[in-house]
Amino acid sequence: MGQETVDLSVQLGSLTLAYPTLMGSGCYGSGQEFAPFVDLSRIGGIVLKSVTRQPRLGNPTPRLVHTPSGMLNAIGLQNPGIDFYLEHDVATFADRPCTMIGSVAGFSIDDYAYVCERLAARREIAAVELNISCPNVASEGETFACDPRLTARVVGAARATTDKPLIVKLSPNVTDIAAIARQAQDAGADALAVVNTVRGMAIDVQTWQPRLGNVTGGLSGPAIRPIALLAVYEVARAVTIPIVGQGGIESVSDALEFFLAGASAIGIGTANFIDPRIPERIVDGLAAYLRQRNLHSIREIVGRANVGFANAHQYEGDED
Amino acid sequence: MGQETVDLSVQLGSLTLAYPTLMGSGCYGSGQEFAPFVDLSRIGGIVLKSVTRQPRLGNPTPRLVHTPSGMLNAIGLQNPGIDFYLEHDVATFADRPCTMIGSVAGFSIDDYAYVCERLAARREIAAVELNISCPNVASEGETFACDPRLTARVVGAARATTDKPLIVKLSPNVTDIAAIARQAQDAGADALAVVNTVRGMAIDVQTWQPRLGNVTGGLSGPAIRPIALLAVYEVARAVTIPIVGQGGIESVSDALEFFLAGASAIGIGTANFIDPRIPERIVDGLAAYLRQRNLHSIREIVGRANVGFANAHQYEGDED
Amino acid sequence: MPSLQTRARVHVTTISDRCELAPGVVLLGLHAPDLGKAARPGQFLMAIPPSGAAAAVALGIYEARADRASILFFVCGKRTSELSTLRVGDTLACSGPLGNGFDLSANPRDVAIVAGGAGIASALLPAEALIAAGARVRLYYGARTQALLVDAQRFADAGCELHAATDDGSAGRRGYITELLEQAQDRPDMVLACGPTPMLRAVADVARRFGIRAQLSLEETFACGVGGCWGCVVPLTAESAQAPNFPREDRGGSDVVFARVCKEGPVFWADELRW
Amino acid sequence: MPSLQTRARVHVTTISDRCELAPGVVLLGLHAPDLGKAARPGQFLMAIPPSGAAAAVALGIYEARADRASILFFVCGKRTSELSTLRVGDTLACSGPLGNGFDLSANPRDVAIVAGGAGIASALLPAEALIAAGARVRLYYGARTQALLVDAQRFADAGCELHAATDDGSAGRRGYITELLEQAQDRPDMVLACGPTPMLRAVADVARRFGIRAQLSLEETFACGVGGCWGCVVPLTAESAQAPNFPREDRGGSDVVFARVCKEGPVFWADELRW
Ligand SMILES: Cc1cc2nc3c(=O)[nH]c(=O)nc-3n(C[C@H](O)[C@H](O)[C@H](O)COP(=O)(O)OP(=O)(O)OC[C@H]3O[C@@H](n4cnc5c(N)ncnc54)[C@H](O)[C@@H]3O)c2cc1C
Ligand SMILES: Cc1cc2nc3c(=O)[nH]c(=O)nc-3n(C[C@H](O)[C@H](O)[C@H](O)COP(=O)(O)OP(=O)(O)OC[C@H]3O[C@@H](n4cnc5c(N)ncnc54)[C@H](O)[C@@H]3O)c2cc1C
Ligand SMILES: Cc1cc2nc3c(=O)[nH]c(=O)nc-3n(C[C@H](O)[C@H](O)[C@H](O)COP(=O)(O)O)c2cc1C
Ligand SMILES: Cc1cc2nc3c(=O)[nH]c(=O)nc-3n(C[C@H](O)[C@H](O)[C@H](O)COP(=O)(O)O)c2cc1C
Ligand code: FES
Ligand code: FES
Repeated sequence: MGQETVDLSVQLGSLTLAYPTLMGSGCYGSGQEFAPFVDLSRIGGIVLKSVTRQPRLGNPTPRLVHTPSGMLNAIGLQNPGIDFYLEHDVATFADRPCTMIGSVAGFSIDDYAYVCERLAARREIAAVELNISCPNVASEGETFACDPRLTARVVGAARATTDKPLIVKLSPNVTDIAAIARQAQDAGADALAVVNTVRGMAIDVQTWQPRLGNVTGGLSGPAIRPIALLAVYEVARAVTIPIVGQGGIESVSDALEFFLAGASAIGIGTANFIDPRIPERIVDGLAAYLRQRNLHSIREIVGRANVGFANAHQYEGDED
Repeated sequence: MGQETVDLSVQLGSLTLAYPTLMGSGCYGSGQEFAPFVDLSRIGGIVLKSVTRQPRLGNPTPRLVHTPSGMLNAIGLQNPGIDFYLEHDVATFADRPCTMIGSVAGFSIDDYAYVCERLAARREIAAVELNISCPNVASEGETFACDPRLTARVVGAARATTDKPLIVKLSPNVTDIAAIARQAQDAGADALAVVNTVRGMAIDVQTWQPRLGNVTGGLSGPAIRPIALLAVYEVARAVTIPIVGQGGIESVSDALEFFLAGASAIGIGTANFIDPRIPERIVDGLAAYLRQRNLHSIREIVGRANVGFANAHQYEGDED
Repeated sequence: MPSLQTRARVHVTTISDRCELAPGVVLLGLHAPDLGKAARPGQFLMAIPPSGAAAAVALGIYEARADRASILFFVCGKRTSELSTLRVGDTLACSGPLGNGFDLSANPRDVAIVAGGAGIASALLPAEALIAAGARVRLYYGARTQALLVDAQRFADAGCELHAATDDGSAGRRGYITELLEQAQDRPDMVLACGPTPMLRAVADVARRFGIRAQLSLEETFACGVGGCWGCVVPLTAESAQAPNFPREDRGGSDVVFARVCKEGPVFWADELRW
Repeated sequence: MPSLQTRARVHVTTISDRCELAPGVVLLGLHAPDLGKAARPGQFLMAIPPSGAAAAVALGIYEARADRASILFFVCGKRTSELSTLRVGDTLACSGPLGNGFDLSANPRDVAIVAGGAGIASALLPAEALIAAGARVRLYYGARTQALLVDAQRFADAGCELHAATDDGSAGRRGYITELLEQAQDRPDMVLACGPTPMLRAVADVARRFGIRAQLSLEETFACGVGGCWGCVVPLTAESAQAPNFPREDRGGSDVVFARVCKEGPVFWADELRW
């Protein structure tokens, strides 16, 4: 394998990432938790745990269930609230050797705009992700990403508060994700994160109780990869802004599928719970893959899946 | 374990099943294919492969991809069309020792009504399932189950053609499955099948081509179980008609989760590809479970998941 | 090809012997009272991974004796990895024998069997049957490298003439095995082939040019393996005797029918495929 | 309890020895140059199943010597099944040591360690440390049946007084181990406990009635195991020294804070839990 350097950097609006790998919000703390196990300077960035206007203790326990090739979580946005967060946490992000992206959640349009504005004022934060798709909060949370009009309004309100790159995180729990993606783009999103977790549930057949304190939760991990990949593919055909593809990525091959489907960068969440060395392995593997094919930049493969191939044998009968 | 008999029979409208296990449409042929491996008299019934008005060669190949804890399929409703089917196939169903349920797919409301009427005229067919949720056909197929009004219209039209029990099969690829379930009930469905496959995709990173000839496919198997279980739970709270829960059931414990969530019967599809002995094992396991708990009928556990349990520590802050 | 599936059932077998023929190539002997007796050349079984965590996997029946059958597989994914951890005495459930095997009813006298990679697993039974019937059998055996030409001696012992090719030239000719077949001085009167699709296409091509018929054992991704899901299809001329029961009218400009590799196949006549 | 996580890293270990202590109970010795040195009583590691197919699994560090550590686990699901297939010479990667262990700084002189089932895996290191510091250590060891009272002799050899209970009465007292603790004539001055949650609750109860403090090593479902996901929490009094950095005002009528079992724990003071 040649030692020629390949370019793994990508752009999300005005944000440049040295590597196209973002650690998914809520999965990676603020990075420090994983620092003993991984060289943080070799990941693209960390999307921080979502923060809300008020402190939240989060959901009752249990909050996690392992499922076939995946897991359900219902953390419920446990966080200290924006005031405490700005005072105690954000300053510590300054010395991380990778890009730090804030994540904002809320229960009203005003919430999102308020927290977004306060967070975006801090230089430690390179960009803001709007989590309008958390399935684990009592009512409102996910509703935004499930409704094109609400999506447009909340993104517009957040956009007005900041010039920082704005990533909008979409939900897979919708009939037509492309329509929602278009609204987010039109309302001013610089990039889209596709997707958050898929809603699910598990029941303990001994006690007859739900296995999550919150009853329902969000499914992540390899189980949802085909679902997430299709969402990325459909969104990529509907918008022109870059996409951070995520959902079940745990190997370089998985990552490549997402780039080919149209993602400019990828998110890695649950895979860190399998093995914290995965993000570095993916970066190494992407470089090797590009070198083997004499490609110079990861950007050359984005959206290149060849879906035009026809098959002569398709046969539909005489439909009306 | 006591030898006391337990009652595993269930009702779907006027249809009585001796066992609460239906083999999922498209997964079990007409039963004969599996007869060497399983005692068909010990399964509740077989939902036959969906049939359409005109013959269909189905989708280009490849049609199958294995994914983590699941698989994608895009068969594309290969079938000989209703004329040929009634002439050649249906008579052979008469000697099967279990209930035979027809499945009808289509591309227009008229299609569904026409095929449903022709099929329902045959005594070999005990009930009809309307597959309004196949994700693997070019355009229309799934649209019905993704739109409450179309659902109401197609179910209403099918209902008018027959007095046979009518099961309507719903799609998980929607924002609000409960709303669609209510429409199906109001339009005259006797039972609901929840759910069909989840839309997904896979890409070959060597060739850059989709791994399915149809580009996209339907995800089934244990990977989707938490998604399917939540769909059953939500539908069960929205309707009063019985539900056939399905999606990733491969063990007695999985089956019990679906009964507890509100299913009156279960569908088994992909698990037959893991091990054809699974349907009989589930029936044995259900009987043993009921006996252990001194329960007399499987009907006693339907919908009994206890979701009322509160947790004193939930804490939401001062939201507006 | 005649339906041979009547004796299929789930066999709960015990691993009687295990041999790693090459790195990543495993031969498992199965103690199974009547699996071996029922199996015909070219049939396969669906091996059920004991963890129950994945779909059953299609594997050719390599050897078949009274109470011992065997499978031979290349570890290439999750399920074959799991099967490779099985040890003597462990249990392995298999459904089978399945599918329609090679059609040897024409009583060919001089047969070339072309096998590539894991295809070798479906080559021994037809070779033995043909030799027992007095035919000349040449095995054209291709692999990436010498070490992966597994169990070649076994075929020689059975009475096959051996011709080998490897991608790296470490044994036999360097190049594709079909190039060797093409150069055969005396042409066989029938070709049987099992291996990766590109090899099968090349075999079909050579056979067509030779003017002889070829039977190909296809590999496709399976789900059910028993004809229940229509996932493993391949397009066939509607006139083929193997075409499934399906309306034959030439509608929509199509004269093909999709046949199930697991049920109508896995062996098809090359000249009836429309791939 | 003091943070001990600075020496954590991914250790790529080699299985140095393997022993099936009882059916479904496996002890794996890990050759790992500095894992053992870094480990403190009550810490755990996240073992990465080699197939990469599932989340890492939290396991207590059973033994810790210069270059050998060990894990002891009960096969109860997919991941422990996979770990049980590892053989001497195989590789096992583990992140650790993780979490905050038992707080032995008060220098207790007479300690009861209560262990149930797989909890025994976290009992040996504190027992050894306490005995080395001159304390009297009694092990109250509970299991379903005699065969599952694994490695009890090891604790006796280390100098523990043994008290056992089994559900079926096949060894020691029939019943719960906490009933034995409750009947102790001379009360210990501290209790450490590791095992299933119902047992821990019972221990907390006995300790409260005895008027002594108990440290409980909790079991929760983990995802990250390092404090990154807030999935493994347990409610703690907001006043606890182990409460995470979180606003303390008593809003919404709540005076608890959710602490992470993997990060702030897994060992907590029983009287600071609000479960
Ligand atoms: C009738 C029949 C008989 C057969 N007989 C034999 C036999 O005797 N011996 C034998 O060794 N095999 C045989 N095969 C092939 C065998 O069934 C397949 O190789 C099977 O898929 C192995 O399962 P697996 O889970 O181990 O690998 P899989 O995970 O299914 O992978 C199989 C192949 O697909 C590739 N692959 C997997 N995932 C991906 C991905 N995400 N992207 C790109 N490529 C991927 C792998 O590299 C590998 O080459 C037979 C097949 C058929 C249809
Ligand atoms: C800090 C810490 C230290 C630990 N140390 C040890 C140790 O040293 N030794 C040890 O043996 N264990 C230990 N454990 C427990 C161990 O991590 C868990 O048992 C782990 O879940 C095992 O993983 P698994 O995949 O094998 O089983 P899982 O599949 O996770 O199953 C674990 C348990 O859950 C039950 N379960 C699984 N699925 C279901 C379902 N669908 N419905 C109902 N019940 C289900 C199983 O029966 C089993 O009892 C520790 C846990 C923690 C938090
Ligand atoms: C434990 C856990 C907590 C999460 N918390 C958040 C969160 O706070 N905000 C958010 O936007 N997404 C959250 N997510 C979603 C992930 O960021 C990611 O989008 C999703 O898990 C799919 O990717 P994966 O399969 O790689 O994990 C969480 C996921 C998990 C598993
Ligand atoms: C190969 C395959 C073919 C299918 N064909 C049909 C079909 O023709 N009609 C239909 O209603 N559902 C069809 N389904 C969906 C199944 O009946 C079932 O609803 C779904 O797979 C979820 O259940 P499972 O996870 O148990 O397979 C098909 C599924 C598979 C895997
Ligand atoms: S694999 Fe199901 S029909 Fe062949
Ligand atoms: S398991 Fe992630 S914080 Fe404890």
